[in-house]
Amino acid sequence: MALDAGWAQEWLRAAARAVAENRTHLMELDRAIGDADHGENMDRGFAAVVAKLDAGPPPATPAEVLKAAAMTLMSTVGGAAGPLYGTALLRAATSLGDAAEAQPDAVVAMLSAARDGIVARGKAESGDKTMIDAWTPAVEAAATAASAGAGPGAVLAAAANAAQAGAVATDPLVARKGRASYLGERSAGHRDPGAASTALILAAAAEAAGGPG
Amino acid sequence: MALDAGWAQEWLRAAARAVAENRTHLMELDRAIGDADHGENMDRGFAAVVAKLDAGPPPATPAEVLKAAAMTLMSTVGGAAGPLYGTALLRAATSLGDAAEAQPDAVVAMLSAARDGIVARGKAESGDKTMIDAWTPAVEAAATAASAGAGPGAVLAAAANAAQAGAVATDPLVARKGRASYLGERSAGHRDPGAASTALILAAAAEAAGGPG
Amino acid sequence: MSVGLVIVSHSAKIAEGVCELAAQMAADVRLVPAGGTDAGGGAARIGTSFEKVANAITKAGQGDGVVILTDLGSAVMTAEMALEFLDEDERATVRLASAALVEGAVAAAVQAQAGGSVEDVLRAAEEAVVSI
Amino acid sequence: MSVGLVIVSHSAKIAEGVCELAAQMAADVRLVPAGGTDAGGGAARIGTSFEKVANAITKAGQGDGVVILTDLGSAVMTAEMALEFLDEDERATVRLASAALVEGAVAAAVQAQAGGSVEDVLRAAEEAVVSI
Ligand SMILES: Nc1ncnc2c1ncn2[C@@H]1O[C@H](COP(=O)(O)OP(=O)(O)O)[C@@H](O)[C@H]1O
Ligand SMILES: Nc1ncnc2c1ncn2[C@@H]1O[C@H](COP(=O)(O)OP(=O)(O)O)[C@@H](O)[C@H]1O
Ligand SMILES: [Mg+2]
Ligand SMILES: [Mg+2]
Ligand SMILES: [Mg+2]
Ligand SMILES: [Mg+2]
Repeated sequence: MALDAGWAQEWLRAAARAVAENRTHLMELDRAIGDADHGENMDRGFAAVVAKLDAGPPPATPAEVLKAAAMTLMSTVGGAAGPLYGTALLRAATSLGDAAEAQPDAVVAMLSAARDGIVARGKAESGDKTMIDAWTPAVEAAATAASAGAGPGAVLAAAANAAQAGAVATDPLVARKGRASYLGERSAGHRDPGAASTALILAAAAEAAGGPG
Repeated sequence: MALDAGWAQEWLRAAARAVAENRTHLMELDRAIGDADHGENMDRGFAAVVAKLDAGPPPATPAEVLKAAAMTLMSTVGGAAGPLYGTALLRAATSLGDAAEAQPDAVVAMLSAARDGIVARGKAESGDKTMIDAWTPAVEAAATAASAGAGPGAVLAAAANAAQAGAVATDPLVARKGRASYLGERSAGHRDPGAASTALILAAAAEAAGGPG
Repeated sequence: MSVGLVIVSHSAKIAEGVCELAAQMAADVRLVPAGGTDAGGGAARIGTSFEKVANAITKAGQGDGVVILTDLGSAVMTAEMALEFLDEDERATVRLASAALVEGAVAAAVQAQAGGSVEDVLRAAEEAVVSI
Repeated sequence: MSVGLVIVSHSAKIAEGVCELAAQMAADVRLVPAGGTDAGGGAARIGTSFEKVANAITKAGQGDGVVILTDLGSAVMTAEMALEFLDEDERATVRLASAALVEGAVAAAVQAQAGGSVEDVLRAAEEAVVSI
């Protein structure tokens, strides 16, 4: 499937489904090292995104879709994930520009812009046990896949797999940003909720692309 | 008049009247360099003291009167003056012990204990533009009067006069403690409300003693 | 006129309480709470809201500049996001303080009441000592 | 069991909001607000109350120690006064923090939730950085 406005819509709808299914799981992760609201925050935010998509006219470009989603997440999530994912999707939209569909290199650039937006907003570094620890391996895997000639679906699949591995790899880390940093050493031994939701969202992007192709 | 339990009661009743009459004035002073509530706080507190005196059995010693007043002020004033005057009167009561009436030296010791209690509670030094700048000259004037052989009424009158002069002398000072210290240099040119209320309270003590005698 | 303050907290109660407390010493200063998430009919939940913060900045501003104080880190991110959406002229008059929320707000409000510039008010917030 | 916290503020709203905010990360910690003056029938006024603070210390204590956080200076004086009225055994388990109220309370609550000692919780409050 071409990564056009239809794909972008389907990405966000799939993300909303994944977040809704994992609502309790994300809340449990956040209960261990945060304030237990990440699942609720994300579910509310993505449900609002879907409602916005349902209400609006069909958008012409993927950037339009992502921009609308960004504004909605910022206003509805309520936790740190709101400005972080909001910034990520805004930067992703800017990176896509007015292209009708995204080619592999544009996908890499979009993911990279999203990641850079999160860094700019939250000032976390790799290893701080945040969603960055899912995003950065995802960007790297996407770049590797694209330069090996993979198609856009395969680039997204590579990103999604790396994000999931990155999320798992946050388990032993000690948090240095966000609420979990209040726990110091006691944050080790738990998965970062934002890294886990990043893996879900990128898996949704790959799913919406219909798998490698 | 002997400085007995009856005097102590009359002191607090006279203080309540003076505070009520000067309620607006004290509020204006606090509006200029604080939060405008000193008159209201003191009026509420001393009205509660009078209600307590009216309700209770006649106390046997001045210390009993002052202790009850201290507890009432602490619970009802609501501002900094609550713990400060509360501590002052508690320490004054402790200094008087179970004496049925206070002789000139005991009056000096009582005032000095009250002043020391305020210093212990608020950690202000002379010149910080607080009620200490009324209390310290009052203690010194009382000591001078007592060692010159003055009677208890005259000792209190000397203290009251010095407290009033001390309050006036806070006008040019820059506040270094309490809310007025937020204003920095702009606190100069205004009288400290707590120093002004101290002058009223010590004048009431002298008035209750029936003047020099 | 004076610099306005925006008080961003995860809790609507904290934001309102801070404004009431600071108002005692700053009767003429615009103190605008932006606490909790959008109510959406019900009571505001714990969290921060981009829209509440953006609206509060506009309300506090009125041309004299605004200093924003925040509580926890995600409130800072929401506030920074809101700043990015201001037009350049308005953005130039707004500062985000790195300050203790309650203590900084009282000090900042006193400074604003005295007619301080946006930089003066920012400094008062950031230098506010704990428990004067 | 865990160390309890008392949140002393001039504003009842601030004290309650801080407890709600801190409770999010410390579900099992006793967080007791002591905000505003005695209501006396009506709404609590801005100020602090010796009785509210003294009662809150008892309620938060339950034998595991208590850390008190305060906002402005007169809240500190009210809290110190309340400490003086505790009996010696109870007094030995209570600490008064010199900390930023909101930020310190969240950090202290997290430390208490983790089972920290009264000294650990005090340190967490006092070291709390502004806006993690
Ligand atoms: N400064 C930051 N930089 C990057 N990610 C962050 C930062 N702060 C928090 N996060 C991410 O946000 C997630 C928590 O989101 P959420 O629960 O919605 O926010 P909150 O902590 O405000 O309740 C964390 O698991 C982490 O991945
Ligand atoms: N640390 C302190 N030491 C001595 N006196 C103080 C101190 N802080 C405040 N005061 C006195 O308290 C007075 C203000 O009382 P009040 O208005 O009741 O309290 P608040 O500032 O809490 O509203 C000041 O004018 C000053 O005299
Ligand atoms: Mg959370
Ligand atoms: Mg949250
Ligand atoms: Mg006052
Ligand atoms: Mg007051």
